[in-house]
Amino acid sequence: MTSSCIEYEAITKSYGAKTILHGLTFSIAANLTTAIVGESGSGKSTLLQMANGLVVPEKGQVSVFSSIINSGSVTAQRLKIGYSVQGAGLFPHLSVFQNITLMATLQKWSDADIQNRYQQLMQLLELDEDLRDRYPFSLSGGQQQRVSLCRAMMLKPPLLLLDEPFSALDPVTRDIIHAEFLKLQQAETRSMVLVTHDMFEATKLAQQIIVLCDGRIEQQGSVAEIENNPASDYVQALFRAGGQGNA
Amino acid sequence: MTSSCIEYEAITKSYGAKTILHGLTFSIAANLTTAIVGESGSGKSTLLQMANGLVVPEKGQVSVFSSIINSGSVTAQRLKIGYSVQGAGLFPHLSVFQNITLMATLQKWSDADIQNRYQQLMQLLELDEDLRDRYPFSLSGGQQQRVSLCRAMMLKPPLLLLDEPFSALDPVTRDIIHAEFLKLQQAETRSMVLVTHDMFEATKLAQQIIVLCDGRIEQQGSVAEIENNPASDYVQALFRAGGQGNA
Amino acid sequence: MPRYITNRFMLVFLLAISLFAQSGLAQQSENPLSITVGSKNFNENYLLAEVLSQLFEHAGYTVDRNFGMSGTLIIYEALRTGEVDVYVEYTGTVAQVILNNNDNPSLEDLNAELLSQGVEMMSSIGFNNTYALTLKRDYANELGISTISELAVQPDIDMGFSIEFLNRSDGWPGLVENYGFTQQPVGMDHGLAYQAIDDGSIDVTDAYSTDGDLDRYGLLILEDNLNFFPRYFGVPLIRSELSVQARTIINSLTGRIDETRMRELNGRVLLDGKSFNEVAVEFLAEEGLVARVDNANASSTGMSVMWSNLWRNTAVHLQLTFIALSLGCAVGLPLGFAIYRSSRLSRAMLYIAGLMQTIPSIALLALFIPLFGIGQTPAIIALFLYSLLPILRSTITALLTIDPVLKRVAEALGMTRVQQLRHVLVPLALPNVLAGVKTAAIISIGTATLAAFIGAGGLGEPIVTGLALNDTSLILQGAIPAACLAILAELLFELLERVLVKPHMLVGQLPT
Amino acid sequence: MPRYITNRFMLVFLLAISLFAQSGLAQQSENPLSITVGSKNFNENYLLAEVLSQLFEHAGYTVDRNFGMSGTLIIYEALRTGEVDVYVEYTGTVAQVILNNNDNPSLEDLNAELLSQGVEMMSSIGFNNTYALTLKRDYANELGISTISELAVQPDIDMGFSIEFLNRSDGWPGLVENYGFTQQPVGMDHGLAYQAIDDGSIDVTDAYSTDGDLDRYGLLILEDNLNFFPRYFGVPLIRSELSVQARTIINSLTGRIDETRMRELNGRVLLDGKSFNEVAVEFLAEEGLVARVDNANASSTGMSVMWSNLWRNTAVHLQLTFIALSLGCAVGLPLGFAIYRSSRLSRAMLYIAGLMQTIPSIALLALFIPLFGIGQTPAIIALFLYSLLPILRSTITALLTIDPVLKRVAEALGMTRVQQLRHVLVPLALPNVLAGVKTAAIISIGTATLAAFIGAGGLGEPIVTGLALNDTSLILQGAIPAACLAILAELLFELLERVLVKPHMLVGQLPT
Ligand SMILES: Nc1ncnc2c1ncn2[C@@H]1O[C@H](COP(=O)(O)OP(=O)(O)OP(=O)(O)O)[C@@H](O)[C@H]1O
Ligand SMILES: Nc1ncnc2c1ncn2[C@@H]1O[C@H](COP(=O)(O)OP(=O)(O)OP(=O)(O)O)[C@@H](O)[C@H]1O
Ligand SMILES: [Mg+2]
Ligand SMILES: [Mg+2]
Repeated sequence: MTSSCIEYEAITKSYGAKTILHGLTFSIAANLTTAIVGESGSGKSTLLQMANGLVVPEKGQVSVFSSIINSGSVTAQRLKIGYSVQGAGLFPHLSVFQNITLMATLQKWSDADIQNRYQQLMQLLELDEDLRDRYPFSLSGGQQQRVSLCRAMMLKPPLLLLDEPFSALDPVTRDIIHAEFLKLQQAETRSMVLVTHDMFEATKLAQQIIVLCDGRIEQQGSVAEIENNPASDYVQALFRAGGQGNA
Repeated sequence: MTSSCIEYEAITKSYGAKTILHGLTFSIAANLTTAIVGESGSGKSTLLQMANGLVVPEKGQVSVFSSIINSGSVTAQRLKIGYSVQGAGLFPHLSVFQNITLMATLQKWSDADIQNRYQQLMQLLELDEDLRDRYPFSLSGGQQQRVSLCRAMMLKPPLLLLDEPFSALDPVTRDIIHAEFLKLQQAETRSMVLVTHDMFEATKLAQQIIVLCDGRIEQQGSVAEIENNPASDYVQALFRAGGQGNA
Repeated sequence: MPRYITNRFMLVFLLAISLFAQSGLAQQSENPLSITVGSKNFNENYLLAEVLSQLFEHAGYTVDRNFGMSGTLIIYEALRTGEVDVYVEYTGTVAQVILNNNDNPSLEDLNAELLSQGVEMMSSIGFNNTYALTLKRDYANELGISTISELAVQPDIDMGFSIEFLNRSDGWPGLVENYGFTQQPVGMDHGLAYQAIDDGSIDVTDAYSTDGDLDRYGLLILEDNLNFFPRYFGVPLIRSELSVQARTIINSLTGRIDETRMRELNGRVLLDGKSFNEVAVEFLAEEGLVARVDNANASSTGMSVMWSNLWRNTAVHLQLTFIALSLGCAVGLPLGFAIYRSSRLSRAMLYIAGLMQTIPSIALLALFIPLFGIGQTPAIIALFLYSLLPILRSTITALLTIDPVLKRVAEALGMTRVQQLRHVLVPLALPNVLAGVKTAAIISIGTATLAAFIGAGGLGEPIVTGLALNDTSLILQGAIPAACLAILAELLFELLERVLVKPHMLVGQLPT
Repeated sequence: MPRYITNRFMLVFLLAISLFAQSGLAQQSENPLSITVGSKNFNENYLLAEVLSQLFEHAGYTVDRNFGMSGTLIIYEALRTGEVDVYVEYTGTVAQVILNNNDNPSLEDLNAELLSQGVEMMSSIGFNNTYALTLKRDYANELGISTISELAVQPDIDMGFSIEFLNRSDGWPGLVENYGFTQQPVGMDHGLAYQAIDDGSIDVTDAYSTDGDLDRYGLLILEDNLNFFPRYFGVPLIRSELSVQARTIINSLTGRIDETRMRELNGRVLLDGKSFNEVAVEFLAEEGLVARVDNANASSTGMSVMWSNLWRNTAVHLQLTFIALSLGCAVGLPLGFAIYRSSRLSRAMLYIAGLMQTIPSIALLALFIPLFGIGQTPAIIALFLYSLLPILRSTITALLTIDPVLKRVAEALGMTRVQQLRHVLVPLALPNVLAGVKTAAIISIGTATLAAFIGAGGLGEPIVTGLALNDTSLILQGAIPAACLAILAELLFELLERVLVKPHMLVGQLPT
């Protein structure tokens, strides 16, 4: 197997009496795209946020690129981990351009580099030139989501954590972006974790799939493995639901 | 044709120099579900918000149930229009129960009625009993979205405006809720406008579809009409995209 | 759980208040061998009254301490009408203030006049508490001077006097006339003058000759070699029907305390922070008037008058600020809610509130007299006006910064304006609104001292009196309760916030 | 566009400031026939000086107006050293304050003494400006009294006197001695006493006999039938080398203004709001001393001293508040940012800041003298401490109420703590933080008057002096610029907010 970029070791998390994650141990392969799918409220976002230290596991530990995530060094590590939060989370006081390029400016990128990367991302995500100086409140839902994605990718991080990044996009735009993403993935090799509810998207963009159910891993494997040998009824239902299964 | 519940007459809207909606005239059939689909940023949310007066058209006027939406009477009209905003928009200081039932309390519903309706909605949307006293910050994305939907439906409004209400739901849950929704639609006849990016969802829940592109109506008609006679390449692309077309 | 905590807090709080209230009620008692001792409201007089009281107690009397009366006329009236049996007065004051029908009365005339009012003057306790000029002992030695005449010819002396001293004819003008001073003094607050002299900013200032502060700062009193300053000897005034036994007890103090001793005794209170009771016990033991015994059980009643004053002032202060703040909220909050949507109206209102904030309080009070007379009403209205700015501004800003998406949703749900306010805008703005109200509350407590200017009482009364008399203990009797009220207000607002604002709405440390 | 507006605002603002600054620079000029007229800093003296000045101007003199000097010693020193050629003094003051080597000098001795200092006293202008007892004319008629003796035997009279009058031996104590008063007066601020009398709260108060306020309130001065009050006749003091021509001009005022006339002239300034210049022109015309002509061109220079005082005081005031507020921000903002995450630390700090808010300013200043001496430093530090609470509290609350999702995102992006603050927390908290800073600024401007207590100057100087002299015009010379500063501060902060906060972050009316 390939080397891993994130290792979850015996991760447990609960809120009050309710346990959300039950001692999960698994790893995410490096240089591949892994899709995490599963029920709403099953802990997908929580798992993602443990990889960049926003959520601290109750028991167990998470390592990214072989170093353990802990509060001491996490700020530096985060620069290598792009993250787009579920629901955009843009800074309301910053323009689209400022939202996307803030971290690059803070990292003292040259103006030219910043402009180039910004242009590249805006094109990649099918965003209009004239959004540049607009503020988040004036963007449509899908535009906000894409700007958030640009922000996550700005620093060309070797690891991308994307929490339902395309959920607010229409199918046509989504298709175009999927194609671009696949191209990009070949150009800039990187690891990517993608939380999604679109099984078609999962199978198209990802090489590995993790199915989460009720705070446990239902199945983990390559796309083909999972599509061909669903480990449980739930996994099968997932692929059948939403019409895709009709194919 | 059936009677209409919303009438848009020569609606124009622009921000600065950019025109978002170009003089649209169309109506939404009463007692049916109409899906609005189309490109991200094409003006779907804007159209929806004109129906409850959150956005005022620059030219033209909108009537709901034959009365014109204007600032004078709009508060009373809104009680008959359920609205779930794109991205949930829950009140952070209120619990799940309070968020959902606030308006019913203000309308002086009896406690029993409130409890019944609340239970019914929570079941309908597959939400756990134990969310009742939790606050929005502690909900997952999909949970928040469903609570917002409950809030919109609480008063049993004759018209529902839903802006991408299921986008953060996993396919299995979504399937279950779709089925429940169809059942409910037969029990409580009501008009519903559904903005969605899931073409399968559109064809399954709606009887009428409106395709929006670049601030103009690309095509409007019954599901069968549109699926069978797409008026343009764009409409065709919509149905092809995202894997559904592969069917 | 939070409700439980809240209730417990409330309980403890109410208990504390009721205890405090009870401690203010002085217990009265009747007894055949009983006497009422009065005092004026400054340290020295408190102390002497306590000494007298203890002497009586050791002789088996039940003593009713009626301490801290403000103003010569009030305490003298109390003596004349029998509400007080004895207190310590000053000879200059007896002649000038009390017996006003005689220009420069002989001692005999004076006594006759007093007797006609049922009052007698006993022999002097010994000290003369009058004006004095004072400077650092070291500096006096350096200059080699010990009298005022010698000071008058020193060219390079910086003098700072209290405004009163500068203006009284028995103060600076008289000194200039009698001693021929040519230096030009600066006017400054008396309390500050001691600090200034200690600091070297000035060299000489005026003082009372028995001031306990003198020793603290190592100050020398210059001899009034031309006998310019009038004499204020301390003498007990008694009701003439007092028994021989009582007179004998009082006379045991005759000539016992000279200026140095009085200064030193005052200093024990002022500097060593001892209670009047303690110092009185020490003094009586030192003088051999009473064996130093049963210290403990005599202690608490001595202060009861001070406590009841303190409690009354605090209650008035609390009432003033509470009413003013309530008014401030009752006007500021609705006004803020009504106008925050219009930036023009908001600005206009904030300008007006800001202007009122800059009107000097005396001028504001002056404006109010024709409208509201004197007393608590104008004080409350002034405090109310001063509280408007912080409340109004924080309300407006807090409402403006609420997430517009939530404002929009509230509208979309079909809430009326009032419902939007009540259920969405107010709760979301509350933390920042409360911040303004809290600031207004603390500022009100701090500035409610101005009520004393216009006869409304409150903790400003001891503070203003204390500043006038340079009596630190009096100042503290106002300042410490004010500080306690401030803490109490903070605690109450914390409680309120805990009840009204969910903890997750105030996120310091991010939850993980 | 907003930047353009900003720049224009700035331009207008700077222009206004520089104009204001220039108007403060009095133009000096030299001339063979020239004279310098001085005045003390209260209305009557200003007015008489202006009358003298205009008389001289009409005789062809170039007049240098050196008005508004504070304190007898200062202006007399200016006369002695030739910086002033003439000013109007009061006889009582000449004897008491200026010439201090003689107990009750004869006029001859007095003149000889003055001459030895190069000064001469001219004949009296006519009026005697001394203490007086006053009550409503109607009420006096009702009681049928017109002398102090008749007042002394009225039993039901409520009297309120200024604290100074109550304590001066030529005030209440002397009255009691001489007239045998038995009533018990209350002490109150002199300015407030007029209002109180008008209002009916009191019946009698003390006044100066030429006070312009007397006519306003319809007050009658009771005849001092025992001649108790000392005499303070207005007399010009001149340098003895003044020419005969100049003396003749000055003497044209001899005996021309009695108390009634003086009161009426003072009233024109005080009540009718006329300028000293206008009233002087009117007076000279009425007396036939000068034809009423060329009014306009004499006007502006007369006020130049007042303007320069006003400008200096405003500048000092601005400096005090600006430095104090900057310190408040420099400490309060970082402190707030540092501690907001810990609710325990936040509370502790807010308690401390709240306590400081309740310390009476005089007491706070007293604490500072050993540390910082007197002058501007302690005033600034006190203002700084008073500004801490609003700044600190609004900072902490504003930071706590920021949307936690955004805080989380800022962390997730890999920002350091400082970067989070700079780019996310500060901008999002800014509107509510600014609300606190604005409130602190306005309060600072209002309370900076306390600087006058400790010799630091500022607009408190005319206010405090005005309150002491009951000179409304002086009070206004402090209060109006303070109000202007408050408006200016609001405008500046609005500018700042416009530059720092995007308009969409402050949503009043929802955009549609
Ligand atoms: N205040 C504004 N200023 C400028 N443009 C605006 C403003 N508000 C909305 N827009 C633009 O209007 C267009 C329509 O927005 P709308 O939210 O209706 O799109 P939508 O069809 O709902 O898109 P999505 O599917 O992404 O939610 C978008 O291009 C958006 O950028
Ligand atoms: N502070 C909290 N207190 C209690 N429960 C919490 C809290 N935060 C999260 N949870 C619960 O943890 C579970 C996992 O949340 P998470 O956001 O990881 O779900 P998810 O898989 O991302 O769901 P979705 O697909 O709806 O976004 C949810 O059931 C949520 O209700
Ligand atoms: Mg999630
Ligand atoms: Mg939308």
